[in-house]
Amino acid sequence: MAFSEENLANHLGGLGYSEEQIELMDVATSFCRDKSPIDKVRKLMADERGYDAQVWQEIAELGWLGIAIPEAHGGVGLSMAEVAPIAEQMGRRLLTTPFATCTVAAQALLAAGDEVQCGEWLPRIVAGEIATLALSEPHGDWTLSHVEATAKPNGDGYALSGTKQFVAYAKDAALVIATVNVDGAVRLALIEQSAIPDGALRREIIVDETRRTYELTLDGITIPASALLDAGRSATALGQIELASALLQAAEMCGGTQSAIDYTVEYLKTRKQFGKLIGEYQALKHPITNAYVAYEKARSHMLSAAHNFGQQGVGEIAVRMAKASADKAYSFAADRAVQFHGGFGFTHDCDAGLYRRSAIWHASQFGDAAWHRAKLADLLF
Amino acid sequence: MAFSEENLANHLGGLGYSEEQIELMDVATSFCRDKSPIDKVRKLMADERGYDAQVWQEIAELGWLGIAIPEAHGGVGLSMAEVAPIAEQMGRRLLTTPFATCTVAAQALLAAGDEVQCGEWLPRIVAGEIATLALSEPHGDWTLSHVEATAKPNGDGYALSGTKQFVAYAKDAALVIATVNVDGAVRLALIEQSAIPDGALRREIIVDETRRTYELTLDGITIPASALLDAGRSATALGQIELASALLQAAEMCGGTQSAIDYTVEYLKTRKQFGKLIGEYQALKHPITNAYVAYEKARSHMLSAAHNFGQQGVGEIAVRMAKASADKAYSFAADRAVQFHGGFGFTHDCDAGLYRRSAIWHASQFGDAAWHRAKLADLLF
Amino acid sequence: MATRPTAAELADYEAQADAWFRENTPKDPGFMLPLTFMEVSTDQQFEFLCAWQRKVYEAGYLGASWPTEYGGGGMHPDFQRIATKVMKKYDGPIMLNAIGIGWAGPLILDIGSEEEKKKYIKGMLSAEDIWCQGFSEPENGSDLGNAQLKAVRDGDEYVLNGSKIWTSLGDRAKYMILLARTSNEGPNKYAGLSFFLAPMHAPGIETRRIKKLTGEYGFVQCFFTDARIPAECLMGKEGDGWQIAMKTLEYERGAKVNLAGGYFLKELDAMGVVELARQSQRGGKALLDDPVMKDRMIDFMIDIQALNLNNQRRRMGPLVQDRPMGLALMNKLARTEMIRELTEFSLSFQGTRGGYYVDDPCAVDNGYWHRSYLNSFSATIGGGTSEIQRNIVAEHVLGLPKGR
Amino acid sequence: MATRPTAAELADYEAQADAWFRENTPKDPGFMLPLTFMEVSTDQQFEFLCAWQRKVYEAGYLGASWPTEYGGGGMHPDFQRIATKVMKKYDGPIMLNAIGIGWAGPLILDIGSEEEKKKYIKGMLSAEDIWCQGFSEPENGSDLGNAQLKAVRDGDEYVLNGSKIWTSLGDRAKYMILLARTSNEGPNKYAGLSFFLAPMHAPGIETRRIKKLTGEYGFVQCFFTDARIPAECLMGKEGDGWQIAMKTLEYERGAKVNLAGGYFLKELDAMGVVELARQSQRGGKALLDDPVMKDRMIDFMIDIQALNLNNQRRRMGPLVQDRPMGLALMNKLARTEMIRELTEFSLSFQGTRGGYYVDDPCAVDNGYWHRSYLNSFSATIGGGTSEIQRNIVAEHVLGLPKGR
Repeated sequence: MAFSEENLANHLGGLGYSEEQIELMDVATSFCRDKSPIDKVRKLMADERGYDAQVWQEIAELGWLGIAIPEAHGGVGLSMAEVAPIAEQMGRRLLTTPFATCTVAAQALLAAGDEVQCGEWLPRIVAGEIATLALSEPHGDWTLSHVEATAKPNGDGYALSGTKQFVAYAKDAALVIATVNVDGAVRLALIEQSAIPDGALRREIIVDETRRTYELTLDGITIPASALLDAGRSATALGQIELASALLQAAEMCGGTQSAIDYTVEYLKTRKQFGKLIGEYQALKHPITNAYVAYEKARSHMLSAAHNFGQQGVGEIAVRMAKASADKAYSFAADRAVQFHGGFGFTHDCDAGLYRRSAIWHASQFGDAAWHRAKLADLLF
Repeated sequence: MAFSEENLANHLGGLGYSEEQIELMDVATSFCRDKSPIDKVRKLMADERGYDAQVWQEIAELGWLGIAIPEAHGGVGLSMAEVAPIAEQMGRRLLTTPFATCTVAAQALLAAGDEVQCGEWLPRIVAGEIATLALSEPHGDWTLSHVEATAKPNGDGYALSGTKQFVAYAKDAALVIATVNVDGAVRLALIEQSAIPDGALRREIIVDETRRTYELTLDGITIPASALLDAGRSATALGQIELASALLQAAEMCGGTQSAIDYTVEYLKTRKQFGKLIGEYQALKHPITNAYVAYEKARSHMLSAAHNFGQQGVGEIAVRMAKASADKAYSFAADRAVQFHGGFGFTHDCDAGLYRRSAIWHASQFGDAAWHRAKLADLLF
Repeated sequence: MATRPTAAELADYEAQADAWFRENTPKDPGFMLPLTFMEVSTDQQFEFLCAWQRKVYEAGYLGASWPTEYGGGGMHPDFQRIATKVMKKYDGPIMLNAIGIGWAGPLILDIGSEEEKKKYIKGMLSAEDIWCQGFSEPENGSDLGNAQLKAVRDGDEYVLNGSKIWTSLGDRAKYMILLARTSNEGPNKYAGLSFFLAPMHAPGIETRRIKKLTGEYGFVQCFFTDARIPAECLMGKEGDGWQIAMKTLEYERGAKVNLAGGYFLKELDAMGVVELARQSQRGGKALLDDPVMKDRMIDFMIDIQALNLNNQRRRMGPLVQDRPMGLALMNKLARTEMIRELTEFSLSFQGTRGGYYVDDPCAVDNGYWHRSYLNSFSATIGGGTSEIQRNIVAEHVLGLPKGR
Repeated sequence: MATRPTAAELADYEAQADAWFRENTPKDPGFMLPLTFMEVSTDQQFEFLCAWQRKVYEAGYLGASWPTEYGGGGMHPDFQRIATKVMKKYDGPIMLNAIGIGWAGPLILDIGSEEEKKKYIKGMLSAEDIWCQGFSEPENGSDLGNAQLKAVRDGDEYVLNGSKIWTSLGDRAKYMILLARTSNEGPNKYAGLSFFLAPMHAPGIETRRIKKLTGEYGFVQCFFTDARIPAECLMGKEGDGWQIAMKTLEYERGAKVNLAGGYFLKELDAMGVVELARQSQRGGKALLDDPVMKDRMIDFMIDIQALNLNNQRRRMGPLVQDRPMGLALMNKLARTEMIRELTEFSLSFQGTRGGYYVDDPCAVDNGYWHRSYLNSFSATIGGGTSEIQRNIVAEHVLGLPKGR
């Protein structure tokens, strides 16, 4: 690939937006602000389920769960580009629900499911039934094709074995889509909630207290042969899962970064020390400005990733750049948010900590900045 | 190697000093300050030779050229540890002379020269005759064993061929020690000034205007067989050259960093903008403080590298850490020195530029920070 | 104003401009051409660029949208934008008279008198009258409002005493836009400032060239010693100086679009660093086989692309709702700092050859990268230092309090 | 003071201490022991650490150099240094009563009255009397001189009203060293401050635990509502408070060596990160096969080694001639910022497992690194934020002007 500065922008994907995207952005902005004030966020942190079922129902009713699902399957027939601004506003208000995992699960079905599988599950997802993904394993590797869990033929179906980690909202999920190794090939397997034995799910203690994830022990679970997605499209589906997840993460992270900055700026404008507003001190004023600059860069990348999502070549580059720059921006902004709140920043009551933990969480899932830079190096050099 | 934080200090070499080192440091501090005020430095920048022959004579008379040369060869019989503080003060005052290259050339002779070669040249170096090194080649590689210049048997001697770059003070040198490839093996060759044809030396335009280097065309030069140093000790000698050079560079760089900071601090204490001393602005005050912290770290490493120089294993690690941290500290301090002098910083009259160019020079010779970190990774992991 | 052209009209115009620039853009003249109007060092460069600007103007591709009665083309600004785009496409030399057509011209067209428009506009377009700018002073680099150069009214003249600095083309200019102090009274330091369109050939004005960090020339310092200029050089009224100067700075920041066209600086091709890296070796291997270098390079590419995307996004209202001015106000800071870091990084590819400097025959790209790094400070310092840019973003975008 | 011991005496003592700590240092108690005295969260931890401190004291390895008449061992300080070294060698639990034996004790021995010495010293060594510190207030985190907690003399008592915050062990302490305002008069805000050795069990004093960023406990906020303490709790005179408080902070910074011994915090083993990296995998390969990670790791090792060398150098006069206090004053800044960056970096090794937090059975090292990173802010904020530390170095080492 040959570059000039201008064709970087042209060839790596420019920016654009759809009317629908902007409308959804506007609606999501007020919805998330209204439904997820910070005291509500904190109340839900202590709640076992971790999200408000009522709000979840409203999200379904708004049609948001079907945005990137074709109309034929009951969806809205738009694309991931229109989902991103919603995720951004959710990240901004720390409104965590199964929204992202349901959206990505639907993409996985679209990528590798047959008509029957899609026909059964996509309308249910649109309606608000929860579908989630079981990808991570104890090895901790971000490479989604590194799968040690297995599915072995067993009568008419398959017997599963192995451990999956960080399965989001698994307790409430009607459907878990797990990666399993079938005779050396990675396949996606549909596991219905009814197939999961008691005790197979353990709630995990994770760094981001606004989320719920579970460890899922696959041993003892069997599935029918019809529950495996198309083997020939596994790789495509894994790619789609990785990029859709990273896009939604980048969006959530941009929202979180914005809030971490706004929250800190507000403090700097009101807190006094040594007789001055602390925002007058360049030691605080300039780093938070740098954080803001990083945020706007990350947001441009995220919007570009949304706009170019699914474009051959260009799309993957845009998403990885978005996740890498969102990680950098969020980590820095939230780290400084803690520091600049001084003693209060070191308490659990200070929201800066929520953003910091959220940033750590996002970095830990689907690759951090360094990981995506390494992938970009492979794509670009 | 197994580490704990404490044994890092113990096993990687601690700190210590000799009485002689401190005495030399004190003498060098006042000598360099007195002999190299900044207007003198600038005058010499425009001078063809680039250094003051009178000062060079005094340096020889002080015995500094023989510090790390055994008494048997007319030297003082101390070590590189005692040379480092002198180089530091020279770097601090931008007093550039053939001091470093002569010192390293002597080390090369000691490492691979026989009694005759040492016996002839070392006393002459101690007395102030200039010996220099011809190592770099157009490929630009920092690996000293990457040598494309050749020496081919020719009658009783060898005919040389190839191009050497950055040969310091070659025009004034009685002796040039060049790396050449003899039948696939790298050897060190002694070239006397009389053997260098007219036109074989071209003064180079280099980023640091306080120095003089020359490109040396070897074609047409022949040397007697007795002018080759011991083949069996070539590798040792190259190692010694690299580490001695890097140590002296680290020392010069520490001195330069100190001056870049002092010079900037002085400006921040006296320059007013918007009715305030600019040193009151944390936007300038804090970064220059960070530069100072980096300087002190680099200086500790440099002193440790001097103290541990020549120690098996430990010595090389200490030197590479010293060069890596000196590069980081000097580059940052000098870059900020330019910036913080504002418009004046952008002029050739501002000394900040001298330090910045000096830092670029040092990074370009014998490896920059990243290069030495890569070498350290090989040594430590 | 001229009516908005149709797409077809614009396409025709573009074809015509394309043909002209393809034909007329000069080839390598055999000496180094300045990359910015601040770097004009020799007579040769100066004359070459004057001739080029005049040629572009006479062909109608400069000042195309300025009023015909003052020497412009009277066309809709969209035509000028296209002409400039084509000029860039063919990588033509820069327009030399930046302060004239970029600052003084828009200002005079905006608020100047009829006489001023008649007197100045045409000459600046044709590069007959070169302009320079006299805002900064040696003691007040960042603090323009504190300007101390004195202008005292004496009959039909003002008598000037003081000094201005960082004046590009100051030794070659016919006119200067000048910020001077006509009073020390008034509620604050700004109230005593006035703005002049001053002739540079008045007796008592001397200039001294300033050698830059790079070793080259480009700026001068101007000394005013009882220099007398006609009283009608005053623009507006005494005391209006600060407002007019601030207005002028807005043109620099590109906030106003009433520009004559052309471009005054060639931006560093940031992606050129990738090419440099691609051609570089380290330890006998391609530099881009070194994962550490590759990682940093990718980081820069992400950054470069972010700034490109920012530039697209700032014109897309719905994508900048929260802080509409944010991207515009941070642009200078983000871009100039990135260039500084990137060019510094470029030196590290060169191994020992990083020791060479501009004009050594062995220097990589003739020292382009060294010069670019050292020149990068002109942008992180000039036009408001990065430190001041951070204050601007903090205060005007984030609403943080001004320091006292 | 006791006479300087001979090398042989010290060697004997070391052997004896070594035997004692080898025998008596407790094994893993089956629950998490706090790494610092600021992290005591449960009764179980508290009681365990009280018992351990008492045991060490009774064996003679704490307060060994303090005067016998108040409960110390009366030995030369070199003996105590050896005992502490051995204690560290066996990685024994921390000494809990840090504010007592580290701050209040040295202060009372320095400037306290005979009664105060008799009353307080022994109990703090034996951990019978736990001490806490009341300097910071909610509205004056960094600005101690602005303390507003009021102490009004009323007969034989002072009446206290106000609040203190970041008080480690505040809910368990018997005494507090307290900075309070006895006057609003005086030439400056410092003049109205006084220093008290205040009983914490006085009615009107209440405490509330503060949940930390990590999710754990360790600090309290103390509320004083018409709390009455005897007038003899005043140390020195009214108005001496600021000087006494500053003296106390010197003990914290280790400037005075008249310490009881022991250690109050376990420093993060920075090299442990290397071990973590060594055991980590990425993309199926050892993490340390990734040159980018290796490069950053080496950078940290250089930094860690630099701080170790700094600590050696600061005691070598000839090697710190130019700025003798530089290394001492920058140490906190450099060390705490390095730890923050290093622990943050440590999270990136863990792949998906970086999502786990403390106490999840699958968390790497039981979440030690996550906790360490989040806890690192206690050091970059507490005891003067890094921003304030930079001011201190800038002003006291480089001589830069104080901001206004």
